[in-house]
Amino acid sequence: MKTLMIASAMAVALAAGSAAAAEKPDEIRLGITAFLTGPASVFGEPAKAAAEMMIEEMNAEGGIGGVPVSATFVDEGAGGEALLAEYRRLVEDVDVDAMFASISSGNCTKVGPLAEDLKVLNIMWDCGTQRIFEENDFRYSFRTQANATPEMLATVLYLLKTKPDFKTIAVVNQDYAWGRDSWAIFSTALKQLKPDVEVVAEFFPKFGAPDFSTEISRLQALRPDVILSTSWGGDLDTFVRQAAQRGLTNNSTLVLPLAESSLERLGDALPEGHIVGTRGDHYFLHPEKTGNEDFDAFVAAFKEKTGAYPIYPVFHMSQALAAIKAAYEKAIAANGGDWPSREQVVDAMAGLTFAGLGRDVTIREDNQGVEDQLLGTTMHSDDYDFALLGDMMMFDGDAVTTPVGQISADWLKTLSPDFVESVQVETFN
Amino acid sequence: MTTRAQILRVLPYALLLALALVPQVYPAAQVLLTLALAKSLAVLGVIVLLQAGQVSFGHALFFAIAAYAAAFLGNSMGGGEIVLSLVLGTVCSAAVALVVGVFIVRYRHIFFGMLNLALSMIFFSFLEKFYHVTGGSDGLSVARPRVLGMALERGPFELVLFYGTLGLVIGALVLTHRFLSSPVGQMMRAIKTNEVRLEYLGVSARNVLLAGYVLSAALCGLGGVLMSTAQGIVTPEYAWWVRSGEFVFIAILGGAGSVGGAVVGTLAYEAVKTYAAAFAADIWQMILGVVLLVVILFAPNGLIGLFRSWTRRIGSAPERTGDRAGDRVGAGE
Amino acid sequence: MNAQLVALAVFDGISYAALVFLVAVGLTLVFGVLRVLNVAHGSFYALGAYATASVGGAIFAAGYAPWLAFPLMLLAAVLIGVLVGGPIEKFLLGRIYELEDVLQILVTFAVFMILEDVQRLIWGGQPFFEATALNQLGTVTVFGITYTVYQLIFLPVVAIVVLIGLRLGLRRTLTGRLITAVTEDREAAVTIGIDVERIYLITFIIGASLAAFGGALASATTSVVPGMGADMIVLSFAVVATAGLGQIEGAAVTALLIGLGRSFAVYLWPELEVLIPYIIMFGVLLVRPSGLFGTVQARKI
Amino acid sequence: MSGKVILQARDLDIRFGGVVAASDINIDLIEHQNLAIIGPNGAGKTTFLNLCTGYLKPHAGRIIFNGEDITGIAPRRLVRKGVARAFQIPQLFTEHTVMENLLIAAAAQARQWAPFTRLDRIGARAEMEHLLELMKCGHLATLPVSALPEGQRKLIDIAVALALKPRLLFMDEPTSGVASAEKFELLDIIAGALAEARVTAVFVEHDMGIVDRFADEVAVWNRGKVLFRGPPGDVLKHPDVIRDVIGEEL
Repeated sequence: MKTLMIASAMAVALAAGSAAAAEKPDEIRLGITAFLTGPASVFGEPAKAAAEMMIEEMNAEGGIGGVPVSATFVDEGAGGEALLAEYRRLVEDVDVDAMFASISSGNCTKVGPLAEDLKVLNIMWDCGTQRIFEENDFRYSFRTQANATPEMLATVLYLLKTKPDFKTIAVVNQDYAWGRDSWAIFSTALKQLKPDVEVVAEFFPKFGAPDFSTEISRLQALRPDVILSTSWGGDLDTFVRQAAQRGLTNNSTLVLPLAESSLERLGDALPEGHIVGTRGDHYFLHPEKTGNEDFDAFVAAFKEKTGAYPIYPVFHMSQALAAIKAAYEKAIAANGGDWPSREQVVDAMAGLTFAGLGRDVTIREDNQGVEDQLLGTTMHSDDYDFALLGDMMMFDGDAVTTPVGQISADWLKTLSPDFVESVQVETFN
Repeated sequence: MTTRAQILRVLPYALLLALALVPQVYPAAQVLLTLALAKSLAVLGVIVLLQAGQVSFGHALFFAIAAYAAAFLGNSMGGGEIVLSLVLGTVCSAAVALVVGVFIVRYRHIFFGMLNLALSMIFFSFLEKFYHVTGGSDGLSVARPRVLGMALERGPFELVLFYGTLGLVIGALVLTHRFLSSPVGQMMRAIKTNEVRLEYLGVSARNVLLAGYVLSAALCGLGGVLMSTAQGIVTPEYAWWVRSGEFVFIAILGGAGSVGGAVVGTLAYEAVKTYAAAFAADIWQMILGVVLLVVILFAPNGLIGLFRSWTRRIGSAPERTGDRAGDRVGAGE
Repeated sequence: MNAQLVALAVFDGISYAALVFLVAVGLTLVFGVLRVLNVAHGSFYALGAYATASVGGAIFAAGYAPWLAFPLMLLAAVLIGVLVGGPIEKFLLGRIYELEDVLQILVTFAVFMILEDVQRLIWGGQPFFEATALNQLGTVTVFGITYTVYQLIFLPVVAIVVLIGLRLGLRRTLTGRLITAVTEDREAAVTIGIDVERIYLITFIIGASLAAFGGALASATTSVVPGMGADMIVLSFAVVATAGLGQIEGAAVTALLIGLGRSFAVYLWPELEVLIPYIIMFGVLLVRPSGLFGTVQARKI
Repeated sequence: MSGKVILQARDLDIRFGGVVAASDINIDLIEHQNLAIIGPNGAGKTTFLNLCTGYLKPHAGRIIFNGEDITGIAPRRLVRKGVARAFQIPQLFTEHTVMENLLIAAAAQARQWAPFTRLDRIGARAEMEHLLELMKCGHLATLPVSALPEGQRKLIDIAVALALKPRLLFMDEPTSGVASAEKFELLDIIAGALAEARVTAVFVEHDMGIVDRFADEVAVWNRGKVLFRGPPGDVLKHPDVIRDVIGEEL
């Protein structure tokens, strides 16, 4: 009788196993798209270097569920068609297990429907447009970091908490979707949370503009209290330097939500007292993570390898890798220790919580990651020859992220000035 | 009938047959080929103008106009109908070409090229600036249209799109070839060598060039609609000058002397670019640059020209004069 | 818009125009003589900027005197012109003068693509910034607005010096006169025994050096990034076409028009800023189909 | 002077900078009387052709063709009225064959764009073959123009002009660039073709022998003015002409 029960239990287990368990592969193949050429290679290059380091480390520790990981990189700089063609090739020919795509929001928009068609797990590892999951219902795509709405909203909150009395603001953003969208979110939120602020100038110099002299002259004449710029890379560097050279930074407070990625390059050109964002809690001197052995070791190794400290795309990459590892482990556990099918891995992404180099991130039911937001004000220190963040504040991701099923533009319009005090915030010094 | 003439006669059909078999033999390349074929239509448009010795650095304009027109149409009809999109997109491009062409065909060479570039850049800026309407740099997504009233799943749709594109490319090649061999086509080629004589024949070089300009824009437009339908998205990058440069690049690579150069050039270009981007992601631009240099320095008539001189050699000496049409880098085979 | 703002817009416009002129004049000079529209001109601009920024960064970090920034720019420009421009003309362009215009342009386009990757392989994707030269000259306050002396005074002065220098050089020196002769009538120049190949080489080196010099000067005010050459070449093409092919004074006037148009646009209608060069080009070519200073070349019949 | 006046030039005036290229030119061209224009270099002969064929617009004066004022009308439109031109430097489509050059001209004459008919299948083909035979160039039909020597190009240039079926044909030095021994033969061919096409010809010429033999009338140009006009026998013997024009030619 007992043997019979065991036998039938085994038979059931075997049947279930053969239905659900996939054969354990030799390796888990990833396809990673990033800008390796063009202006945005300021993000792609560090991210690629980080991915290589982290995958190497992951494999040294046994890979994911005992299976080593390999990655193929695709240059987003080669243009939309080349990216889509290569994406298809990787999925259909190379048979990758998951894609990480991409840095550009435009490319994420292009790749999202394709991933659905190809039925491949697609981790939107860096792009920021809030529209992706507000306007689409994807099964295969997930974002393992925040999006533009929490990033901008947290910036507005930080500004209002640290500089509550400002009266005028101007904006100098790059003339493309991110520059336009980020300003739309920022200004909508600002209008709700502090209705009396006057917008005195809106500039959208073209992407890659080499010279902001005229804009700076005009800003000097207008003397706004605050100047917002969500620019990044060479554009941000140029703007900040030209502004500093001409003393604009003495009269106006710069608010630079992406400047964490430019701090080291800018050196002492970025004076003290300006607001810097990190697109999440991405900072090589993370107030909670410094002192952590792994974190410090990685930062040192990254500096050693690339000559620079890690910036936010590195953190984003760490989150994407952490997510896929966590998803596989969760799927293996759910599968009774057997190797999961790809669909099971996709299932496992739902509600997943994981941590890269920063704090925990959780995937919501709309596949959007919820991530806390760290901002600070520049200060100079003797230990580094570039500006660091002081007066840091960490905003709770849940509070600043658009609720599931709502459109950011509409949700922001429901906010009122008392929202500023309602958001949970931790301060660090 | 020499070996050479036989090869020349058979090869285009062999190539088309090989293309037609791709979905069965190597399905992974099907979508890539659809994109390449769509692009080859735009290259064909550039080749039309090259017959008149004029090079446009802004033909992506017409590629983008048609693609956006089709996207707006499709989105306003909840997907729309592919045939309608193709017609509307192509007509829009041709209509815009007719209007701006009246001004543009007064100019030649660098001025012609630069004014086209300027137009495309103005349109590009317009697409980026009016982001409420155009979606800015993220572009517009293009819903999968119905095919003759039928809503298809991805697989069948892509197959239909592939064969549809292939059919349109063949049709466009035949039509363009006939146009270029016709009196007006030959007058256009005469613009390249002697506009004074053309005027002294009582022909308005501007009107002839305008006809070619509208045709080339229509071809670009057709390509643009197919490309955006295959990709499911249209972005301002469709109008970006680099894309216009790419069309010219491919035309020269394939061989501007012949309509077939558009297809051969695009296939070769996409192959090089795809593999360069895949296996040498850091230096794909350099590889393309070197390929272009080699082609221009050693095969200025492009791949088609290279192929012809190759068949000439293996086709041996006899019957030189009997097959003049094949000898000349004419309006195509 | 009051008088003060007009003055400010003029200052900004002139400073920008100076830089545009320096790059475009090299392109137009090369076109006038070689009849090749050189897309790789943008690469020389970028190379000049990269060379100045990276070498400058290294030597100032090593403690050398900051005033060296100025001779460094000249040196970088000349070296790029001779070491990069020279071989390109000698071994590549020299072989294609018989080809059609389209093929010539594409050859330079290929060179441009290759040089883009070369830059990235050498300098990577991270922006460079080296403002020692600019910081040396300090700032000046006009109407309550702070300007850098470098942009407000130094760049325009350099542009004027280059303009006058080219003018005098082409009229007064033997090489200059030979260059002028080849510009005006290549066939006649060959008939009277001018070594046209040598003139081509010299002109190309001068043109490339001017582009690199523009890049070197720009490196003090802007981030040196991948892709900076592409933007500059499109703008320079617009200047050259608007000015009239091979027209040096035309390039100066056009650069000024574009500079002023752009800065006024920023004050009056910022959305129009990007389109200014093209609007000016359309306006000019509508009235003068061969450009501001260009002449119609009639066919001999 | 008898016969119908086909073209009248009245008080034509044009100058380039300080150079007077045409000054107060008054001349009538008579249908079916071939006129030779002679004169020293820089006399304004080609300028006169340029004015009559619309390449230049006179600063003053009028040109009447067949009773219609054609002053300043573009070449393109003049051609359609029946004025054709052959050039001192042959103006041909060098990337086309000889026959293609003629067919393009024929298509232009018929105003036939026919975007989907092959050029070599248009109706005028037989006619063009005949014209080419008439010009003794039948054997050249399939050769690219760029492969022809100058003399043959001149013939083709004239053939192209004749393909337009003009009433009046201007020829700018049809025999220049041709060895002296061949000039008469060349002109014989041209004259034959002109006669068959019943075209009135005006030609600029430097060779007095040619003028003497082929022209019905001669007009002498100097410094932008018409000095003399009359039958070759009279004009070529005039002492002023011998001194100023023929002397210089020798």
